[in-house]
Amino acid sequence: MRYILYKLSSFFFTIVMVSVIIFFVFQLLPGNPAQIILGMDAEPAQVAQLEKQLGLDRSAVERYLDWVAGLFQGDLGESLRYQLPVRDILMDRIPITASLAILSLILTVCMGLPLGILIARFDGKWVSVMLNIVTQLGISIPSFWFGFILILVFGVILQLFPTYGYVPWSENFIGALQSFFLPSLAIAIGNIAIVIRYLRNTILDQAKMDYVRTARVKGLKERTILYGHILRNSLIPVLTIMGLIVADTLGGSIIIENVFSLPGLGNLLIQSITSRDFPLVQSMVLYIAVLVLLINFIVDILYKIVDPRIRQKG
Amino acid sequence: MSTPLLAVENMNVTFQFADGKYKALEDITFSVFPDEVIGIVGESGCGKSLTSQAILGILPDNAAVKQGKVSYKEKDLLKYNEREWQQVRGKEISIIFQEPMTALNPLLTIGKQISEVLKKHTNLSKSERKKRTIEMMQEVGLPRAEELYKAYPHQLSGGMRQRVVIAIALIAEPDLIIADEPTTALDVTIQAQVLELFRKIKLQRKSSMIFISHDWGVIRHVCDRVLVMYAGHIVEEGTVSEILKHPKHPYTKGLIQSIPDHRKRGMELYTIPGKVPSLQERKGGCPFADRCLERMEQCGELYPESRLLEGTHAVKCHLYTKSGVTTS
Amino acid sequence: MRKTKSIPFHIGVGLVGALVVMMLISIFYTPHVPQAMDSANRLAPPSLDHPFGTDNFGRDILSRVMEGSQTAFIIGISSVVIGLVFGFILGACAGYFGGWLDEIISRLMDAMFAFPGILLAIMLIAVFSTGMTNTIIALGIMSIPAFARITRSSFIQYKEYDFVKASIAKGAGSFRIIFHHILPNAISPILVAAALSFSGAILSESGLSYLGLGVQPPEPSWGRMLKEAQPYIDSAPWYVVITGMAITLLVLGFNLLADGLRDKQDKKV
Amino acid sequence: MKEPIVQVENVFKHYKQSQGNFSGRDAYVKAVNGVTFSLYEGESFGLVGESGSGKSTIGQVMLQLIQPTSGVVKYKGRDVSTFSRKERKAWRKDVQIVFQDPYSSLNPKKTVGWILNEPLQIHKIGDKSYRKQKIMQTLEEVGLDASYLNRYPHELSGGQRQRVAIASAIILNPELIVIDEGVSALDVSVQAQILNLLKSLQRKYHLTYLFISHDLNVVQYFCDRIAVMYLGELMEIGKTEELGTKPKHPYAEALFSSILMHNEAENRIVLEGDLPNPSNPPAGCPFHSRCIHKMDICKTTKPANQYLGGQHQVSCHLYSENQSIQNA
Repeated sequence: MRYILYKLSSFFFTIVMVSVIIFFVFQLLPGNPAQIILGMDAEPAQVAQLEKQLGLDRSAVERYLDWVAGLFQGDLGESLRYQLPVRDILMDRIPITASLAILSLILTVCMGLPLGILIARFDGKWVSVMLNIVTQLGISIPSFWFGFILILVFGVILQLFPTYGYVPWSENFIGALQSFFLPSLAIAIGNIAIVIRYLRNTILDQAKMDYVRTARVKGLKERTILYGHILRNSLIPVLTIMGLIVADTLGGSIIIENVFSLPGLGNLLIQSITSRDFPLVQSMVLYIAVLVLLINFIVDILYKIVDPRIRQKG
Repeated sequence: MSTPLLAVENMNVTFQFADGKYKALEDITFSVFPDEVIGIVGESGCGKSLTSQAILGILPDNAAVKQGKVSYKEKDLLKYNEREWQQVRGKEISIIFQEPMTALNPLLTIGKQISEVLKKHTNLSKSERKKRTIEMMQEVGLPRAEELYKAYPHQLSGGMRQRVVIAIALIAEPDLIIADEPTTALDVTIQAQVLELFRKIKLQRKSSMIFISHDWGVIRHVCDRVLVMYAGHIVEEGTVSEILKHPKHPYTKGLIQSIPDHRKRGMELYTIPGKVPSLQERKGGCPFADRCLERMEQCGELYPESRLLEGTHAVKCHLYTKSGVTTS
Repeated sequence: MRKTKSIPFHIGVGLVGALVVMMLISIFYTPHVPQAMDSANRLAPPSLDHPFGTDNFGRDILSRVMEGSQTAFIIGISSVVIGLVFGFILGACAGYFGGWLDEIISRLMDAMFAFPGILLAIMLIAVFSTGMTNTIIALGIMSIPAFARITRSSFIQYKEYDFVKASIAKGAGSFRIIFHHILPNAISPILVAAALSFSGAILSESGLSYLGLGVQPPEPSWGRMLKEAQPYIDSAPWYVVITGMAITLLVLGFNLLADGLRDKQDKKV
Repeated sequence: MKEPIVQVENVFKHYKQSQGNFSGRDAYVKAVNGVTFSLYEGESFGLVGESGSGKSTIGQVMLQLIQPTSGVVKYKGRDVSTFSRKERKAWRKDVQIVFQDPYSSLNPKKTVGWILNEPLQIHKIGDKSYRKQKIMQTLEEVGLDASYLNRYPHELSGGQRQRVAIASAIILNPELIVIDEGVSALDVSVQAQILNLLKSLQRKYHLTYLFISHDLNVVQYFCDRIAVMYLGELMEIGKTEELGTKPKHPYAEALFSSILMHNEAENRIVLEGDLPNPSNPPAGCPFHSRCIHKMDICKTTKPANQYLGGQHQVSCHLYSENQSIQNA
């Protein structure tokens, strides 16, 4: 319990820190933000009005507290470009990014774990060298370029999948799945490689541990040793990198949505930057960062629950 | 004596390194008789642990038995395949390792880790296994066995974990138990408890034991006979009291004399000159020749054959080969 | 045994070496002037004259890829230097002095880690606007936490080593402890982190430039080229394939290099 | 007796334990709990105890590598915590430490020559040629030669590393050396070499040793006086002859009875139970939970230090004035 409280407090502290960073980075906008937003040839009256709307006539600390207070009430501010509450705009976009992220995570887990185990089981000189190169390649490929290649192969040449846009789940489940599959795979490819490498390495490390020797001298079969003893211990460290992988998936979706023209958060983010819709950018960045922190927090807690060494302390 | 339970004959083990093959064990020959506790003593790198690993077929990947025979109940274990080995391990021969803190799986309960052996080697039902496990836990002196059955290793102290490891080794009632430095990692007072447990096991069970240690004190307390190993060779063997009182091999003599104790206060300790050769530095002839103060001409070239002096006391040293027992 | 295992490392060295050579050559020589447009020769497939074909303005793709490598190296090296310097100082202070300083620095690094992937860089660029310098600063800042963490953990680890304590017992001061005892031991994990950070910076830069937020024309950039190539993915696939391959190979080279270095240092311990 | 060189007065060291326990309050590991003793010039003072006894912490507190929570360490009568920066640096020349693990006590990235030069450099002693000569002389003193100068620690054996560690400790001509389990990781034959080396250096330079060890054989051989610690407290201090042969404290008695080399099994006292957790030691006498002579008062009141004639001190209610002395 104490542990959870500690983690919870450091989680909130980090969120505060993140929000402060984001807020003050946006204060660093050179010149008058209202002027920048509206362009140099804007009417002074317009500028003044926007300044007021942005609350620029008050101190930064005041505005920060205001912003945070708004966030607590679910008020993320108003978009300049759309003239709509940021929250409403995000609500439209979230399902797309969420679908993409979840599908990509499913691909990562469903391909990474079995392949990692398989490769650990058939470890050998050449296997490990080949695996090393292939997985490094997976990590090294820029996901958006891999997206291009997928479009080229499956969309243009084989014409199996749509290459841009999306179908909502409610409309056509298979169609939606098809439209999300390629972008999810493009995001997942690096993470799959990471999971394979990581799981394989922890399995091989765990296999050298004394408790495995104990299991072996009990006369257990190698299969039992792997699935009954080694795997449990190997999955715990994999869990610790899941936070990182989720973050990576969200980061990846920012670019991939632009490759596949999916109208999700990433797509919106880039459009907002181009159109200098700063309130929207600011809220969106915070939103994504808090999401990542939350997932890391959950992973942390989960990790403690799975591991009896820590579970029973807390 | 009766027929040996385990007879190791002329066993050689080699390591394969990037720069070649090296002999780690050479000409290992010894027997373990029923109901006997045999000690293996030597300094680090002498091959005492490797010997036990070879007997159980759990050598490191880059090591292999190159020649010899390991007969257990008159069957050659070295001809066994992995499946047959699995029937032997835990059931016929079990082993207890040095480091109790890491020997148990941190994610499984104590009960599961002990009863797992029964699951593998017996047809007992789940409840029978649990009953037997709790009995075994009580037998090795684990308090509140019912409660500890559900505990995880991190909740136990080092001494208690070692008792769990001992329970794992005993529960399938093997005929041979190998204990590889089982008390070395423990505190003095806990070591005393665990040694007491070993003495109890020795008295109450019919199992034979191979007890590996670098500590003559421990050997003296638990073992009937002892093998002295040096640089991959058994250089001397005999009953513990005989060897401690009348060591014959210059290495054994030096080793025993260099043990510090209060009676040697104020005196310089005896030391063996030089250092133990690494695997790569080993040569032919007597392995101890380079450090031996009683070295003779043939020691550098000729490997000394084992010579039985009296009773079970045998030594591999040229001082005793040709002319029989010379003065010691 | 050892030879086979170090094959990936040698591939890494080879890839990085080859690309460094290509980059150096491109300073003095490219087959064509990279900016030279040739409207008659737009989107030409690979030929003897244009081994990698031409782009939508008829520019030679090989020459542009070669020139782009300069940008890649400049951005990679500069951002690694920024990240390394600041990350090392922060991590060393946190690890060596501990206490509240450590707490503050660690929380700050946690906060920076909360921005997934290139989000932090995107945010900084959104504010400071695009361009080469800002991209370098953004990517440099982005890589600070990784350096800080690795430095901090090395410092904490080695601070407790007996040889450090023995040196303190001999009268050594903080300067000696940090620079003679901890640093020489901590340097190899930091080098590995630097190699990884380099490849990470290349990847991020290409992503940013693809989104139009990174390097701006006329500066050559592989990511930018991919953005330009995207509409012609079906009519001139070589444009996309070649450019992406350049990025992948450079990143792969540094990743293999880092992995090999890590293996080597593990073996020593 | 001569003047005390070091006085440790009522030293406490409590570590705050990292979060993660039930109570919600901060837990403190009571590593050292009110320890007082003196070291006299030229003696070897043995500090024995099991894990969690705080013996290593005392050694590091003495050298100010760890700041005590409270209490005073005096060096030649002066409180070391009041030293100025300059005085402290000068004092560091006089007191040195040799650690247990020869594999972590030398910087792996530095050559033997560098390691030996470092202390001279820190204290700006001599010019280049003087240093070179001093290093050579010291190397020879510990039984090594010039060929080691350019070697790295990983190229040396455990015994050789320990010789280098000793050389780097004596190169500043210290008066006191703390040997923190300095021979525990070594094999018997190497251990004997190092013990002889330490003895001869002591004779030559009139060194004072604080010899921290869990190995009673070694301590009894090496030390003039012995202090027995348990859970951060001193149980008994006495001359080796007295304490080793006739320990008074029930814990010391059990400890010394467990020396296996010379005690027969019947004479051994096997203590029950585990070592308590140093973050939650028993109230009253810390040993009462395992003591066979436990009385009611032991559970509530910490025993005061009793002098049993001469330098022999014991902390046990059995020897309190109002208790009958049962165990003399």
